Amino acid sequence: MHVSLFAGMAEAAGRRRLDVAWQEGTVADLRAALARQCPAVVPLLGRSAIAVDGRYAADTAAVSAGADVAVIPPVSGG
Amino acid sequence: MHVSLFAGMAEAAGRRRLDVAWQEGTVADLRAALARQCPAVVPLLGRSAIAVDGRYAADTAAVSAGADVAVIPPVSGG
Amino acid sequence: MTAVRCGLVHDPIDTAAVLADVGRAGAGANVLFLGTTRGLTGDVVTRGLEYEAHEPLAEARMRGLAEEAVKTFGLTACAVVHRLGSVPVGEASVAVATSAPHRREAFAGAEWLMERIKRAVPIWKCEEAEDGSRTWVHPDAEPGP
Amino acid sequence: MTAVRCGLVHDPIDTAAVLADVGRAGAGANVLFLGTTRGLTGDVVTRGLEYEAHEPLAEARMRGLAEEAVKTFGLTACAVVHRLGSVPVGEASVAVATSAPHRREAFAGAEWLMERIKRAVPIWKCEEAEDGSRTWVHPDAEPGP
Repeated sequence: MHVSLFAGMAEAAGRRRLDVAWQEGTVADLRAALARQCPAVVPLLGRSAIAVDGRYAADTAAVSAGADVAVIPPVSGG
Repeated sequence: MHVSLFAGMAEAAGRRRLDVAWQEGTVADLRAALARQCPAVVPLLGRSAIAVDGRYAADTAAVSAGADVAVIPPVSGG
Repeated sequence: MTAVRCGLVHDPIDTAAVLADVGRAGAGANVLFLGTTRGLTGDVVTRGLEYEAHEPLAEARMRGLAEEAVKTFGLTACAVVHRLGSVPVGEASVAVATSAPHRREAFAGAEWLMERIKRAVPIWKCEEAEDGSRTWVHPDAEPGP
Repeated sequence: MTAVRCGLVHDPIDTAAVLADVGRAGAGANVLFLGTTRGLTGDVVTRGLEYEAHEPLAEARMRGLAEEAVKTFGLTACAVVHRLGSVPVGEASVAVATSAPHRREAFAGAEWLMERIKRAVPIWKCEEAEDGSRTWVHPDAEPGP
């Protein structure tokens, strides 16, 4: 599964996309998988929301293998 | 002395300027003189300020014969 | 550059110029307010508005209010332009622009200025109704000095 | 005409068009807010800003907020444009325009929208300092859904 990264998350990971081996699980499981795969993102990941298929998702929400997932760190537009 | 009228005051008087015979007196005296000379302005005059030489003047202020006087009815700009 | 620009005009207001007037490198927030002639107020049709002013007094009051707004709200810059004569529906009779380092001050300054301009600057509006009748507007509140 | 126009752009914002977008015969009050890149914050020099977004989510959030503003403040119309990519000093990164029959609603709606856009739309700013160093800005507050 592809996970899109932005701004300081992309900078921390050194890339704009992480490819995560994924069958199924919750958003919380996905956070754990991202942290294992790329420890550099951990500090900011803890302060980030997760968007699944274009909507913010709670940690208890299910994430299917084909989902479109993005990590949304604290915003600073305007 | 010339007294400038604007907006609804000018409309009530049918002119944009009243010429008032004037030697000296206060703003209150001037209001009385305007009311005598042009009774049609009385209702709005009571709700108007008087500007003398480009500044709002209290009813007790003196008005010299050469002063530049204007009647300032309630405003509605913007 | 001076912090305050004020003026009365007899032609359409160049609103982009009013906004550009307040642009500064240190000001990240810029607010432009335009008061435009409403063609409809509820169901009532207005054909147009006409404005007149005691011009020297109005300019002095506008400048005084703009300077007070700069001081009170910590504005970086501020500009006020009022149009006189006939103002067709949809066109601006007044433009107020403010700039400040942050948005709260820019918004608060612009809103305060509009409030004061409507109450304390010797400018008068004449409404032309659908049937062609014309009425000068003199609200009940006293014109405070 | 629809009451709401939202968009992300990668070039300079046409601020006059954003303002024109909200002009309506029934709206006597028009407010335009521009957030511009500050070259100076106190004594600190900024060379420029760069913005990026989760574009589909950002557009959806901007539209949702604009529709909420129209409903909450009784706006006649509302437009929001955010620029992405590099935004040089003095240029606008964001433009919000509102119109309403009267000014209070237009001001309140624009201010509320800017507040919400800064907190709830997935757009991020990178500051380039005088020495060329670049820093993505991620405030401590959580990004609320």
